[in-house]
Amino acid sequence: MKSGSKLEKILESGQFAITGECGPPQGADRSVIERKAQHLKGNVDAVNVTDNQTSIVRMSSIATCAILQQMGLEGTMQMVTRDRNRIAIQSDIFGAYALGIRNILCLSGDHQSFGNHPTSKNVFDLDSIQLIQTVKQMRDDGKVLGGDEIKGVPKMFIGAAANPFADPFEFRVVRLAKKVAAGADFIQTQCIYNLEKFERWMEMVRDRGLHEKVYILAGVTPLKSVGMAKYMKEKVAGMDVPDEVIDRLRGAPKGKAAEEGISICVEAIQRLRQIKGVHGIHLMAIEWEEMVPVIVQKAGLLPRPTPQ
Amino acid sequence: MIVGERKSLEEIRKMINGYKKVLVAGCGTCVTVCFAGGEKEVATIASALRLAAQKGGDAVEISEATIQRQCDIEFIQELKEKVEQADAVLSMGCGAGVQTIAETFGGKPVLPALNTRFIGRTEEQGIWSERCAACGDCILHLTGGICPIARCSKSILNGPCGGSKDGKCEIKSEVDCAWQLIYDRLKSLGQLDLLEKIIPVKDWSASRDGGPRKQVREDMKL
Amino acid sequence: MAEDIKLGVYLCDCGGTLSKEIDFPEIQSRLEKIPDIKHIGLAHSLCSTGDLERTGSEIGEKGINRVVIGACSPRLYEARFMGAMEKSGLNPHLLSLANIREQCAWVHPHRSKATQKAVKQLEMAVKNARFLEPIEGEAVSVNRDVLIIGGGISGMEAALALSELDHKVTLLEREKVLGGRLRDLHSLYPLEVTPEALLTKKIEVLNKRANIEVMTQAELLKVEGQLGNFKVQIRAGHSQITRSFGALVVATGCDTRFAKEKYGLELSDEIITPLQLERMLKSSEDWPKIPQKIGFLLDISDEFSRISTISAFRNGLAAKRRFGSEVYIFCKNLKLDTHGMERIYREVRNRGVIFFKFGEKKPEISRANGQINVQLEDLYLGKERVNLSFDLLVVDEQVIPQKGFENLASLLHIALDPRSFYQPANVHLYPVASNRKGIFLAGSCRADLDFPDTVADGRAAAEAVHQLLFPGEIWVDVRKVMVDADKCVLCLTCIRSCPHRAIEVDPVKKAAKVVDVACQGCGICAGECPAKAIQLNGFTDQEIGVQLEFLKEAV
Amino acid sequence: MTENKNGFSPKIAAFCCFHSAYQAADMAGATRHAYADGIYIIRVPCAGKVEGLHILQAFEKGADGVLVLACPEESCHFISGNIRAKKRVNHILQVLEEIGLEPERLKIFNLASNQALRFLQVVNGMAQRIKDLGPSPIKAGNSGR
Repeated sequence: MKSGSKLEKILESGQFAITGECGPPQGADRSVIERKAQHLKGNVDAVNVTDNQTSIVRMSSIATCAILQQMGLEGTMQMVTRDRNRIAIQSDIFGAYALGIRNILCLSGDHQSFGNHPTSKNVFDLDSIQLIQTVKQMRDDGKVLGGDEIKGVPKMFIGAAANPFADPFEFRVVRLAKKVAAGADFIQTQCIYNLEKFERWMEMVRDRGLHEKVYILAGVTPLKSVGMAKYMKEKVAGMDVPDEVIDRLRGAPKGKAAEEGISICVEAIQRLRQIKGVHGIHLMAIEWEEMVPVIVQKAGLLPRPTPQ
Repeated sequence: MIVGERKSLEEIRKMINGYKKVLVAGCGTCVTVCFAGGEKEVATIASALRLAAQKGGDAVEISEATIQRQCDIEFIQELKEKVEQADAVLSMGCGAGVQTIAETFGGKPVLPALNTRFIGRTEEQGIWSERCAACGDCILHLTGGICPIARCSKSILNGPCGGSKDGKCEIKSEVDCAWQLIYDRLKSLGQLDLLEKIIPVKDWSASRDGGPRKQVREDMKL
Repeated sequence: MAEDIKLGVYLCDCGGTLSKEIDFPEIQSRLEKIPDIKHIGLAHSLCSTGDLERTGSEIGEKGINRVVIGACSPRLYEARFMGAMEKSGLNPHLLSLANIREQCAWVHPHRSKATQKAVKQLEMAVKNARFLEPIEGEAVSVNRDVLIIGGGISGMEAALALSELDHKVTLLEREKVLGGRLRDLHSLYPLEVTPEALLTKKIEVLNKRANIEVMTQAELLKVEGQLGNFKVQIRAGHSQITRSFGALVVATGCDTRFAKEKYGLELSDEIITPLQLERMLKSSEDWPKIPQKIGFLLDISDEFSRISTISAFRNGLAAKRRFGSEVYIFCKNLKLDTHGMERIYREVRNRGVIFFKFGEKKPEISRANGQINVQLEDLYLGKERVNLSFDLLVVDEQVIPQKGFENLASLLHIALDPRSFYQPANVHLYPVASNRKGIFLAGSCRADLDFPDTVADGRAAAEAVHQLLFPGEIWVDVRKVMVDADKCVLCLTCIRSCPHRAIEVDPVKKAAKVVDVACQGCGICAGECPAKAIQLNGFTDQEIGVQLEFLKEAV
Repeated sequence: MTENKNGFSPKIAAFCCFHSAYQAADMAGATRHAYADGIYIIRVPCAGKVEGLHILQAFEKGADGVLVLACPEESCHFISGNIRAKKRVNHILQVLEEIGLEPERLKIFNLASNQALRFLQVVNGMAQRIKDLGPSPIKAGNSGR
């Protein structure tokens, strides 16, 4: 065991994992988190907490994870390198570990030009791969980047992201391999709508034997409407939403598009489960947490295991 | 070269407000090449300032002078007489030029007419783009001669990130993804193996993050 | 200027006619107040030989060193006035001219206003004259050898003509053999001669000329220099050579292309291009199937093409003669604007070729039982649809620039027109000149020309080259454009923006250098230079500034 | 002619390409077509020679309006001079806006050497527009130079 987190235990035991996602509020109101957590509790094994996603200022990921821990859920702290230099990053990891957080997802983060502070200065002292290396060095060597010994080593279960749909496609698996080499224990992918392309990517992953070195959790997001699907296709960087998916939503009877979206999602999960090397699902029900129990139920993934 | 861009006339007028005699000082090096602060731009902005002043009924006297390089004190000395006659100097040089004039003529206010933007190249007549971030620790040999620090929006050293699509950056569709360029270039060089290695955490102390930089060549000192 | 300025002002009342509109005594009295003016003369026709001679000798006698003329538009007699000055021993560029006829007398009906403006203009001309500096001329010797790029009929004609005019000619051809597109044609009807016989004869003559060198399988690698001395790198076969030429003629011809996207169908055995038909008619072999009915479609691939039209006429007649086929031509607007086309058109009609004219709606083409059906609404037959089937349908082609045109244009720095043909300096007046002095265009590389025009173009280009090079030297104004090397920062703006490619980097001075022989004096470089390092003589900042002075003092 | 009741007769500097507009102006004269006497023709070899700076200087010296008259598009005597002129005029229009001068005071037109009537339309139209606009707010000769 590297960290002993619940997520690590489930994956280690070979069971199919589900992680959820919780976007913190744009303010200090903890009830928002508590409400979202109600829908996730018992339905997912760990909950990712985003770190000022799309560069919009929100409650910190660490604090939100701590609140989730208090409620009996396991958090996965997302950390982007956009806003902190290596000093702040390592300091936050110490703090997070002390608060009981055991999973971290290492990201570079969306550019600040997308958010509500486009005039801010970015940091990017490290990139995501270097962040993985840093967390691993802290855990395995017990040293900070600068080389000093750590007193009270943070043993994190290290996650990284992968986007099979970004370009250049043939390099995506190489970059995954770099993340694995840097020390990633698990991977969460970008939302998958183009399953054929994802399958091709997984084939390349297996060719390199990466599926045996890292746990891959396939990302899924239920679509609420045609509008949302089109937005994801056109506006969200690195997203691949095939026209068939949009047509299917469009073809749904009036008022039933959301239902169709759930069906698409459940079918995707079932298909993803069949792919060799997929160890779990990362279910991102963006501002639609109440549907998580339904999706998990329909996908036949209940009840969730409770490792000791 | 250093690429600069003229500030708006409004901003410049606010800066010179209150001064009766203003010397517009051009620089004959980088900013001449990028049409921001050469002799013609100096004459143009001087004329525009006079017109604006006349229109507003202000009395301001504008003089002009362009020197070879504003970052060398010997050239700046050529301005001495005109500077003495002026109440303020509006420099059309880069930030280095503005400061060298200010350091040379202690008692005279020196105002920047340009925004100094980047170290870049002429892509084609009328188009300049950033190429170097002056990080002080060049790694272009690892990245096919394309700088990820200056040209990747996130300056990441192990790219491309998940926002690279069709060769473009996620922040703007007209911005090339530097890492796609690096990938293509290394592919054509047969050096894709370079991308299998992780570029380690960068030593930023050589860059501006290490504090103001200074370079000394002992043998060249007189 | 060390010498004192002595101004001579000459006014002309245009045979007395301008006196009604302008008060010349008033002008004279106003000008008399200006110091430096040594002489004011009033002539009735300054353009006449008598007045000119008188003026010329006066300039000499009185030691006048700056001349101001108030007369008609400089477009008329400026050159003549300059000639008179030169004769009198004064540099002709020390002339400042006020256009008091076209710009004052003739356009401002109030005599006082016209007079006032004339005074103003003359005052400015006087001020301007003080700044004038002589521009010296210089004879630049030029190489009389000529390089012709493209060994089609146009290039061959140019080569032959130049050879007759005693120029050494190098004829460059990309293919293995000379002849270009002419090799594909089976007839030049109504000309008697066959393309084959014509080519054989021309090539024979070419080969006999000692001053023509033909290089086949050759290509241009690099071109440097200017009119009179182009340094050219050529690859011919496996060898690479560098030569000098005084002028270049581009005669690379054109290409054609079946516009599949406009037709919406594929070519086949029954649907062929004019070029395919030419080749078929050229072969003496038996045709697999005698075409009983042939249709020609025009104006679909290209609405401007003469080439497809003449080819339909020629080959329609040929098919009639050879197979007795029925021939139909479908067109939108026939264009008969080349030599002899009207006559052939009448002949085609008399021989029973049937024309249909369609409008905006294109004919519909379909296949059935090995036949091609054409359906259309004829503009003259009204709504009833014409429905015909053919054994053979000949589609028209679009005329497009020759392969490699972009490369050649960038090697030579010559401009392209909107259709990507090489752009003549003036389509009507000087169609064989390019934007660069010493580089000429001939034949269908500049427009879609039919055979006779192509031949004529080759000769016209040869004449133009000869006119330029035959004296072996060219008289050019030196330092018409002045570069201040100290100010030049070598930003390359002038070099990039000169439409005539007349500016180079001076490797010694490390500054821009204007090649006088190539410069056409437009002043775009001076307009662009961000360092104000370039001034155009006659239009310097100072001189423009003086002209703007008139604005200060209210008219 | 172009004077209004206040006696305002606009002063307009017309930079005329010697290969097009200058000839058109000559032709207007030859056909005895009158135009406003405040139109002052400045001969340039090519509209591409007209610098933005010269346009501003014309305003400094008291022009109420400035015209740049170039060869027709795609038919410039010097290939690209008219295009360069247009781009420069557009740039100077931005500067005029920054200064606060009405953009109507600066115009570029393309005309051929034989278009005498177009020349007249252009200059008379300009004179009328400037008359409606009133005198330039810049006082001539008030320059700080």
